[in-house]
Amino acid sequence: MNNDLFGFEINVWADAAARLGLIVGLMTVVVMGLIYGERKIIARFQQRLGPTRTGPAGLLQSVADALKLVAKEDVRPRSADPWVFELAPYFVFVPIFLMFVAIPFALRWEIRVLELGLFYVLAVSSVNIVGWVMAGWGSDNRYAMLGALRAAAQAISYELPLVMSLISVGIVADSFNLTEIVRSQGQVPNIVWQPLPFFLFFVAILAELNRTPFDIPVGESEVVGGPFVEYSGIRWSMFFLAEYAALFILALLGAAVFLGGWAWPLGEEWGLGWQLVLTALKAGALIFAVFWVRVTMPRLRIDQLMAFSWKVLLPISFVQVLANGLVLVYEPPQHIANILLAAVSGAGLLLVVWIMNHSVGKPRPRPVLSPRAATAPTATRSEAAR
Amino acid sequence: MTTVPFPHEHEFETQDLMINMGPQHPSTHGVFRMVLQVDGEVVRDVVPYIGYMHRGGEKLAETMDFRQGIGWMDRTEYLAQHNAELSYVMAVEALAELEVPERAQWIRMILCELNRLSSHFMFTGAFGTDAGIFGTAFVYSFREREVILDLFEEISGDRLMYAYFRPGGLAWDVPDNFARRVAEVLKSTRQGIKDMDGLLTENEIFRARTVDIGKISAADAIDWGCTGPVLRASGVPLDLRRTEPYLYYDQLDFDIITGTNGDVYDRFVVRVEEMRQSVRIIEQCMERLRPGPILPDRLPRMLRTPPGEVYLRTEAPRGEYGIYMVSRGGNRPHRLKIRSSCFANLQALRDMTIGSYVADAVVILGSLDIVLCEVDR
Amino acid sequence: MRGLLKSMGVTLAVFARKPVTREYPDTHRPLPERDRAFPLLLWDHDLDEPFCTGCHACERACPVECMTVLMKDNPNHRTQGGDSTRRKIVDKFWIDYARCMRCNICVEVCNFDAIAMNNTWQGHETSVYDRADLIQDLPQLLAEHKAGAIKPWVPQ
Amino acid sequence: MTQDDAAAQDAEALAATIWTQVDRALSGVSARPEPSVRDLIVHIPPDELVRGLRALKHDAALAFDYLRCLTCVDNEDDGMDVVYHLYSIAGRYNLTVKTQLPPDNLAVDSATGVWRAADWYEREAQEMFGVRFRGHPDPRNLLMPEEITDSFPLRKDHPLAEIEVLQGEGVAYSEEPA
Repeated sequence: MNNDLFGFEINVWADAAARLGLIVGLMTVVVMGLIYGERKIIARFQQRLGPTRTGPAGLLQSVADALKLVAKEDVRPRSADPWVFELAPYFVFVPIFLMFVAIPFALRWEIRVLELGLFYVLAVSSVNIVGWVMAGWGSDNRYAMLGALRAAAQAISYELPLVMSLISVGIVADSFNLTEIVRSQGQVPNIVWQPLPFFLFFVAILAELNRTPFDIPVGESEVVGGPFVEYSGIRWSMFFLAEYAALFILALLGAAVFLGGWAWPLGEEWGLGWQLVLTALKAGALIFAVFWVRVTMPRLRIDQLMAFSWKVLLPISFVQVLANGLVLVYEPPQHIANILLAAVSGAGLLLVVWIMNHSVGKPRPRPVLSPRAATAPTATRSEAAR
Repeated sequence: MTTVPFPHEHEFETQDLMINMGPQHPSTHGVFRMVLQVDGEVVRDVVPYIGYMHRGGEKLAETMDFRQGIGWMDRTEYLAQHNAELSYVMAVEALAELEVPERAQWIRMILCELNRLSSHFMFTGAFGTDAGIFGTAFVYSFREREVILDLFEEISGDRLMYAYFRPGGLAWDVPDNFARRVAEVLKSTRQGIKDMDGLLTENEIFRARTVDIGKISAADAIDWGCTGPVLRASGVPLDLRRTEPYLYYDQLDFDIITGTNGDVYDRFVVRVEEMRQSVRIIEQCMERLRPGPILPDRLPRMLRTPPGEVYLRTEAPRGEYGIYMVSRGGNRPHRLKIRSSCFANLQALRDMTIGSYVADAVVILGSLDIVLCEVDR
Repeated sequence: MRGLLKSMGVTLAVFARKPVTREYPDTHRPLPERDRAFPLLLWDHDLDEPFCTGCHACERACPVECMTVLMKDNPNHRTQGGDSTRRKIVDKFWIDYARCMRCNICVEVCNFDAIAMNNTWQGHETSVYDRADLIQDLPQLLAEHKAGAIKPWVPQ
Repeated sequence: MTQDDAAAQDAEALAATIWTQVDRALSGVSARPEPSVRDLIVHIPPDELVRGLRALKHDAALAFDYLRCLTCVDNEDDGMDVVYHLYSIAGRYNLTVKTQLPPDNLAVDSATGVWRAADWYEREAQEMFGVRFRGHPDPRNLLMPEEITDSFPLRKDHPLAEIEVLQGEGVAYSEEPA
């Protein structure tokens, strides 16, 4: 129990409350920043300017949005199931914040160091799907229902590759404690030895976060926002808050597990400020990648999404876990083990790419340009008539 | 027609879900409504409903003289206004036997092809959104469309409802810097086509979503009366610019694009390649453009036509845009029928959609590139 | 995978380009001189009276019947002791901007070049709270050109 | 000008050849040609219409497999014309088929069995002109609300909606000088 955040010992409960308060406050600010950042970055990807009119360079846009959402009427359809409808946002919102308990920002900068931190994060993160299904069911709207069922199918499918990818990293790091995992990659981050799990992790968080190409549950052009279609005002903003908080947390998790967290490449001795900067940079890079994928990719179809998870990602991730176990159970010297891990993982990544290429097929040759003779003009018409 | 194997059929009782898509739905391109009967995610039946935009445009055009009617044609086809106006004024010219000066014809061709570019950009953008890209394709295509619309505004004075063609020629001449401006627009357009092509055409996810979806065979497409890129994607090389050349299309060198598979992907690629051909056509037109009059020497103040009838069709971006004009003499048509290209394409929607997924229904509808104002008139 | 990477490359290349956004209410793009907003009446600065004689040509040619014109004898005509050559002059003129479809036909049919399309931003930014406010009467229609605020473009 | 004359001659020759072909294909159907500005018009009486259309579509030499457009023309006291614009994709020629319906019997057999494309066109003509297409598989209204079945907006006797023309206070049309 490291209840000495503020430099002196206080009551454990008071300490926990202080930490939680800090986190919730920070989270709200971070989410607002993320929304602003996403709008600006996506705007640049689309050669636009993004928000410019609220505050200097549009900085206050998120604040304005938040105020508007809070002030908006909280509408509930008459035919909705009142309890399920009203409670659903909390079921989405609370688990995301619970994930935060085990996420480390810097050395000794987390709410609680849990021995099974990774396990805890995964366990809690899968609860929020209940909220999604509740929202879809409670809204009494067919789009919402369709979206909620899609969300449930998708979340369950992609939970498994996510778990498997993190377990394989846990095996390599010899711990499920996030601080330990970061410490174990002081020299070389895990992404080098385990590129396949990183790929799996990235794909799975895209699906967990419902971002393109996996935004099927909320697909604007199909189910018009899916489970949120009937929500407005503060409840809708809770869904949104949860979504961006999850983005932030999963990016931090990815930074810690795969990119070396605060340790690599500076090492643990550097000050708290540097550690925070490193974490922020790595998480920021992941978030940028998510945004980048979002502006580029079309949406997959539900059957393609499921097939990709169950037929490609999941078997491969099992193989990765088994391979890691096999390599490490014989306890070869460190460098040989590392090279073996990297080789297996790299081969797996290439296999996934190969499967992706071959499942879609080669680009079809460009359409034929009909030669002039085949599309003969008027003069030959009378001939043809004869 | 795609058929999706459905292994657990009849294993247990399921109930089909009726989903009412539209008239206010982000991907119905206006106020189209279709009622989908879905079994899980698979579409079992689809019933399209149109008519939310019906304004009686044909009846109104019968009350307007030949100059006033031009403004109405813009409003039936708000993405290819020049092409719509062209059909109308050419029908009047055919009835009144007007000679159109050469310069006016070349300018008409340039504007129609530019309009085809702007319309196809609109398609690629909207189609990207239907396929699920977060606005990127849309913004890229609007960026290019904006450049073209700016040029149209400099020429005709309006960004959308040009009312620029007149029976016998054009309302007024193009500005002096026309050649330079067209060159600028084409430069930007080429980059835009390249962006759009690079963003979508080869993208694996895009291909997974579009290849072999919404297939329609050549025979079916002909039977349903499909036109334009939808028909050509099925492999029928029917393009009125080549089969029944009007204006000076017979003097130019360009290719007719036909697909091989008749699926959504082919309809997309056919349009992208058509944009390249349009650029070619405009370049050739600019070489042949000479100074001269833009209206015939003797044009009556109030145009009257002898009795007669004509069905005049031109190749608009979405296919054959026909004007069936019956005149009983006088300064207005006795009957004006607008043969809308989207109307014909939309008929085939049901055939294409049944058996596909809900998400595919959206993509198939997007690939038809409907303009509801034109469907309902 | 190659296609995905190509797409990502395209978006990244665009990321480096300059944004094309026009910050509309803050900066107004210069309008071409042919821009057509809504029709306006022109003011004869030499004789200090409108060009319009109230001849109803535009009213009859208007496809949407958005105009109403009344004419009167010109009090400023030579026979009345004035210096104008116009025997008749516009008395009242209304244009319903809510109905006008900006087709430019009124400008084309005018024999006196007395009507032109507004080609300034003021002509486009005409939102009001009541549709009745969009019915413009003669002083309103003449005000812009009388004050010298527009340079009309009339096709030949 | 010579080029135009040549084109006109060519068009006439084309119309003549098409008519020979059509006349052969329509043996047993009383058809009558009429020249027009663009395409040859063939008149077929309503009771033989679908037989004639089917013959035109399935004739090996003509093969009018593409229905461009189907519409009605209201001739007021002379009844209605139903007009079919046909196109042959293989042969690249056009034909307009017309049938005149007497005002007291505005009904004709449906062409949906010949071209599926006729489906929506016939529905539209039916609601807009009140021409009944016998044997149409789905004769609901297409563009108008389904409950309106007694009003035919595109007929000549259907009034235009009144639009209020006058603006400004105290203005009446009687003040308009003649």
